[in-house]
Amino acid sequence: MSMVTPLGHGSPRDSFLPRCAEVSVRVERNDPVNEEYRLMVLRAPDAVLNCSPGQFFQLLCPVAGGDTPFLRRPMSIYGYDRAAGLLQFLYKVTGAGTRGLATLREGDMLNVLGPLGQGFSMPNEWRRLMLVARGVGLATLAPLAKEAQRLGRSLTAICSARSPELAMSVELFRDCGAEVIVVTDTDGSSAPEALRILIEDRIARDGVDAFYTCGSSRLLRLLQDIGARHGIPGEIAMEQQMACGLGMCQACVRSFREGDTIRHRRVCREGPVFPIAEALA
Amino acid sequence: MSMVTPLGHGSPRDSFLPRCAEVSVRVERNDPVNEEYRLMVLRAPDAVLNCSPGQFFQLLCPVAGGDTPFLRRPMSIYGYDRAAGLLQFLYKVTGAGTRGLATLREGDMLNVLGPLGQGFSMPNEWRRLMLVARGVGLATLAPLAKEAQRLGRSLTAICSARSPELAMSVELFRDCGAEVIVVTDTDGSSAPEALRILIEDRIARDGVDAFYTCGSSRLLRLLQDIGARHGIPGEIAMEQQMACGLGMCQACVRSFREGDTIRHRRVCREGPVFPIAEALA
Amino acid sequence: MTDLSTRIGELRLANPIMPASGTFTEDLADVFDLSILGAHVLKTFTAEPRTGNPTPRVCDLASGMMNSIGIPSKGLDHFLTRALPFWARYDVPLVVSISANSSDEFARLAEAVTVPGIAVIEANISCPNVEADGRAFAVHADSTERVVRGLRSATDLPLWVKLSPNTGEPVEVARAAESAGADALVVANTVLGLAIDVSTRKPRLGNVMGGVSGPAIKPIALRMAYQAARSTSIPVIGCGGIATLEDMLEYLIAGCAAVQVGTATFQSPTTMQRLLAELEAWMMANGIRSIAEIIGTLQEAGDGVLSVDVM
Amino acid sequence: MTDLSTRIGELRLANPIMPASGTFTEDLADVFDLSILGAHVLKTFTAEPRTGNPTPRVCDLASGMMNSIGIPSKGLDHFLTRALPFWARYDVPLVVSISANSSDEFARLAEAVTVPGIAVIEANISCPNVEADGRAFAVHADSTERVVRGLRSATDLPLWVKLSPNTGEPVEVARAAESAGADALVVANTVLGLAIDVSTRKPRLGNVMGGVSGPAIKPIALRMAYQAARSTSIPVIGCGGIATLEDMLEYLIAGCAAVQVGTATFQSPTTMQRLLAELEAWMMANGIRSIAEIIGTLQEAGDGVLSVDVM
Ligand SMILES: Cc1cc2nc3c(=O)[nH]c(=O)nc-3n(C[C@H](O)[C@H](O)[C@H](O)COP(=O)(O)OP(=O)(O)OC[C@H]3O[C@@H](n4cnc5c(N)ncnc54)[C@H](O)[C@@H]3O)c2cc1C
Ligand SMILES: Cc1cc2nc3c(=O)[nH]c(=O)nc-3n(C[C@H](O)[C@H](O)[C@H](O)COP(=O)(O)OP(=O)(O)OC[C@H]3O[C@@H](n4cnc5c(N)ncnc54)[C@H](O)[C@@H]3O)c2cc1C
Ligand SMILES: Cc1cc2nc3c(=O)[nH]c(=O)nc-3n(C[C@H](O)[C@H](O)[C@H](O)COP(=O)(O)O)c2cc1C
Ligand SMILES: Cc1cc2nc3c(=O)[nH]c(=O)nc-3n(C[C@H](O)[C@H](O)[C@H](O)COP(=O)(O)O)c2cc1C
Ligand code: FES
Ligand code: FES
Repeated sequence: MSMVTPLGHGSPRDSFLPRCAEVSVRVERNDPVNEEYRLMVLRAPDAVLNCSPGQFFQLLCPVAGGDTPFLRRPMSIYGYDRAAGLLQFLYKVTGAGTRGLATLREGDMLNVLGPLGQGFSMPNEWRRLMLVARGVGLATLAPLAKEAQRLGRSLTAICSARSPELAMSVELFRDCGAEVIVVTDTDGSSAPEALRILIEDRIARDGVDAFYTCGSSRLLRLLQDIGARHGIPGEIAMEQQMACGLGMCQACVRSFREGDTIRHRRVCREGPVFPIAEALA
Repeated sequence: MSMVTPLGHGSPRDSFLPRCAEVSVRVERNDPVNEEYRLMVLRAPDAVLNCSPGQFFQLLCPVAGGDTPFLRRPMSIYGYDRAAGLLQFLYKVTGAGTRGLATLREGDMLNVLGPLGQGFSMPNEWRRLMLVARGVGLATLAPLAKEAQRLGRSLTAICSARSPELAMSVELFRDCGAEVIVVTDTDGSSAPEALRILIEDRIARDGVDAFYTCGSSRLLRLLQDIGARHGIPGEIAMEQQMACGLGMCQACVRSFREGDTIRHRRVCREGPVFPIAEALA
Repeated sequence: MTDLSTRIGELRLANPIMPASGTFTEDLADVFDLSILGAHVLKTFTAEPRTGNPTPRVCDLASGMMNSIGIPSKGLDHFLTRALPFWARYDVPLVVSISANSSDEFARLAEAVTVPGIAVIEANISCPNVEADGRAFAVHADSTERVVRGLRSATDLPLWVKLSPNTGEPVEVARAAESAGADALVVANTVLGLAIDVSTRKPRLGNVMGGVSGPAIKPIALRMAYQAARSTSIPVIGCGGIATLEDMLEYLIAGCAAVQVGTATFQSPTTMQRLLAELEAWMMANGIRSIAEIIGTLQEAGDGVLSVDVM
Repeated sequence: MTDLSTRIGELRLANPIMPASGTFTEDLADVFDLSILGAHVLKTFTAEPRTGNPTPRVCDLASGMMNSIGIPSKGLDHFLTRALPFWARYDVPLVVSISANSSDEFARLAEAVTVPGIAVIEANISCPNVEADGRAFAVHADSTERVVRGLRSATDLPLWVKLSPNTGEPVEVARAAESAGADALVVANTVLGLAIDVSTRKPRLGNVMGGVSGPAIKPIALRMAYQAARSTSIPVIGCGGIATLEDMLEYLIAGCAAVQVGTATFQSPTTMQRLLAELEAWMMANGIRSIAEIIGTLQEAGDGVLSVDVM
């Protein structure tokens, strides 16, 4: 049931060292970045900072104001800095858990478990990278842009949003040396057909070695199709309801194409990053 | 099943006007008064300030730090001031509920339900009053001392405590013009036999028309005995586990002597104040 | 116009909100006007006087409470001469809850309370405290069938049968009550539990075991109400852990025609008053004109993500 | 010297703390050293591969969670050739949990797993998701008796039988399992529940109903563990809502010889490690030298305040 891709996915058991930890960490900042999203900065110990882009944490959201979140909530790592001892999450306030998170103030403590899951891979032959994402997906891909810069890869980031002012992480991508293209619903440039033209154009002009994306089935289907046509591989970070986040409960399974068969894989363990070609939308 | 005493007890249903309310009130103060007790001052609306001494409130204690108190907690009214719009409780931190109360700070809100139950009576012929209590019982009797002063009765307050510095509300009783006698475990003066001598001595010297006490079965038995000997009536405020506090659930029943039979009465509704002679220790 | 009324068989209630037996007395009139309720459901009583269980009778749980009140009862005479006249002042259907130790006693008591002023008899065949180890009529289909048949022949008042979650055959029990002549089912009573004070090593309740109620049991009682609604064609009145508008809507969507509110009233005595206002506001905000547009509207499950026919 | 060991029949465990089936895999080794546990209890598996239930498979509750994972299983062969060798590296008794749709299948599977490396067979006769409407062998005494008898004749390994709280006859079921040859009882599995998303009017779980676990069910499972311990003479292993030292002590005091921890591990994967340290510290602080001084030491109920023989 394991699958082999350049880095990480479904690695045999013995490659898993005890490498995640449950720790209570101090909130340094927890501020709105726009109407819907907040950025949380935590002072974290080294034990949980051996992260790679695409991994996530399980946050034990506080009980607050009538909300009683019970299970932990999964959140992609938005940023990590081992030297500075900092860990960042960018999140959207949607329900009981994230409402609880939003009540935290500087100095409060938050219990986090991580880092979890398999992150993105970036094999040597992937030199020209293209990232296409929307909404919270841009949070998940942010540390990937830093990694691309560190490894000297070229990166084009297509950031999709309802309107230009809601496009997130644009500055962060630019700071990582990426070329940023903002597409929006307002001017129709985020529509699949418009995106297809944009991407095909880039492939023709500069070449693309690999795609990275997140969540949305619409984007997944588009990239699967373009990838198949041009033989371009890629990876997607997926979401699913979770209980344990560690691989024990099998709550988070999704279906994947594996040759001729379809198999279930755990988003928390084999993922959350999977080959675009194998994911089922 | 109803019983008739000068004021209040077991009054027929029609004398109950809609008179208690559930309100969210602002915490003005919530400070330790000694190692074990805290004084909470609340800014309360007129709707809940038509109180009488001996009545209580049901407090919806906040969920805090892993404690999840579910049922409300009963607390005697320590003080009320309709003109100033203030309500006070004096409480001992013992378990989940009171630990939650202790976390409240100025400006926080607390949901309270009250005033509840039947308070103390003070018929005209009760001129020379004697109050005997210990620990938190002194909190319950505090507003009674004010009432005695208002009605021009003479009051002797015997305050029992482990040691002199733990005797509570002594100043408050003095301010109400009461003669205060502190008896303690340290010097043996709080022992039943010592108390008996003290009380008998007062009866002989100045006369006592009525006793008031709280909680402790040891004090109850002593006062029942002295009261029977000398024909002195009196009242006791009792405690019992509660759920509703309004008379609906029958959680809070205790047994009472009623002529030749023994009957159950609800501490929250027929009480918490009962005739000393009828209470079963 | 928002119509909050709901029908339970022949009976039309002004709204679907009523108290649960044992959590409601005239004392609540101290807090709000009881005439706003859909029905008045009284504490279970027995023909003969009873004292109930030793104290402590209640304890706190993480998300609810447990009680072993038992059924202290002042008996039939007291009920007819003292309690009944009080409730006559309200123009709200009066539901009396009765209990007994045998089918015959049950039937005799039902007959005795078939008197003017009573709109419905609710048979509490499920109280887990009374019988040994929490067993009750409502545990098995056959004992349910027998007791309900006896009740049915003893009264022509509408007969609501209150079921217990402490059964392994909830569907069979619901069907047995229906076929024996129940006009509606009340689902459910408390779940049998135990809590221990580890410092004293004593049970937290005087009666050792007791009935769990409140939010902790909501998913359990809701499941059972759904099973009953789906497997019978008589109205189901949902009960168990209802404290919020969402809780109430879950029961209605699952198929209940009305709800009973118990423990929540202890935490907040104004709960039913608030729920009524919130229900009306929610219906108006969502353009829903009648309760019938909510009852039994559960949609198909699934998020369509997982194909389960593969490995 | 504090002795944390406990005996389950012939088997001595180093301590009374073990995971609950379905909430534990080798993945937990990422967090702490699994060799500290009293036993390793694996996820239930079936002889044939199965996929489990549609998503969503879990949801949050006020004080716990609900799951309808089902029993996705890679089958017997995968278990024997892939899973078993992994666990051999630990010197901790291995408990395999099995399930099947009939008594015969159950017995055949028990026979097939009677192999070196396996210390105990835990028969999950109680999983509420698999059978229609949550019914399972463990609902009735007769079906329990039949399936356990078959299992008993198929294996000479110690046989633990895991019971369900979704029964109206917990005592009869426990006795039936004992008389049919169970060496110990695991009490209990999840409680069948339902939760609805009122905005979409859909069930929160893909399988509609699911099993409630966590603190919400603790009083229910504890009650049942107490009933089982008191009515049989085989060891009972308590399970349901254990998250704190006090929770664990309640089960031991009620008569359990060991405990299983499930849902709490999801909230905090270090729970079992912490409980072990806390238990030892508590025993030392209270001068308790062995677990036997805790097991089954429930005291008489009552606060002596209320005389119940009067009105
Ligand atoms: C691997 C992974 C990474 C994620 N990264 C981010 C991120 O960086 N920023 C961000 O804002 N969100 C992210 N999400 C989504 C985030 O987990 C949910 O928004 C959050 O759990 C919602 O919880 P809630 O209680 O506020 O909302 P509710 O809707 O009340 O949640 C109810 C339940 O559904 C679950 N749930 C709801 N939405 C999702 C979802 N999209 N995926 C999985 N479970 C969900 C919750 O965990 C909870 O158990 C990620 C999800 C996954 C699986
Ligand atoms: C009418 C009345 C008036 C009271 N007035 C005061 C007061 O003025 N100041 C004060 O400090 N205490 C007073 N008490 C006692 C107070 O209610 C308890 O100390 C408090 O409920 C303890 O709650 P907890 O969660 O902190 O403790 P826990 O011990 O954890 O409580 C567990 C449960 O037991 C109940 N309980 C515990 N002790 C008592 C008790 N003595 N009486 C009734 N129920 C109890 C709690 O309400 C709760 O449901 C009064 C009690 C009654 C009945
Ligand atoms: C203190 C108390 C007393 C109860 N007494 C009765 C009773 O006499 N008869 C009855 O049918 N149910 C009784 N019940 C059960 C409730 O009517 C209701 O079925 C149960 O509490 C679940 O609803 P809830 O979670 O809203 O409380 C009682 C419940 C409580 C908490
Ligand atoms: C996600 C999940 C999966 C479970 N799978 C199984 C299982 O496969 N076999 C089984 O016997 N019990 C299973 N259970 C039940 C647990 O073993 C345990 O009996 C129950 O959850 C109560 O304990 P808890 O409250 O500590 O979780 C499962 C529980 C959960 C939450
Ligand atoms: S969340 Fe438990 S296996 Fe993935
Ligand atoms: S606490 Fe409910 S009747 Fe007294």
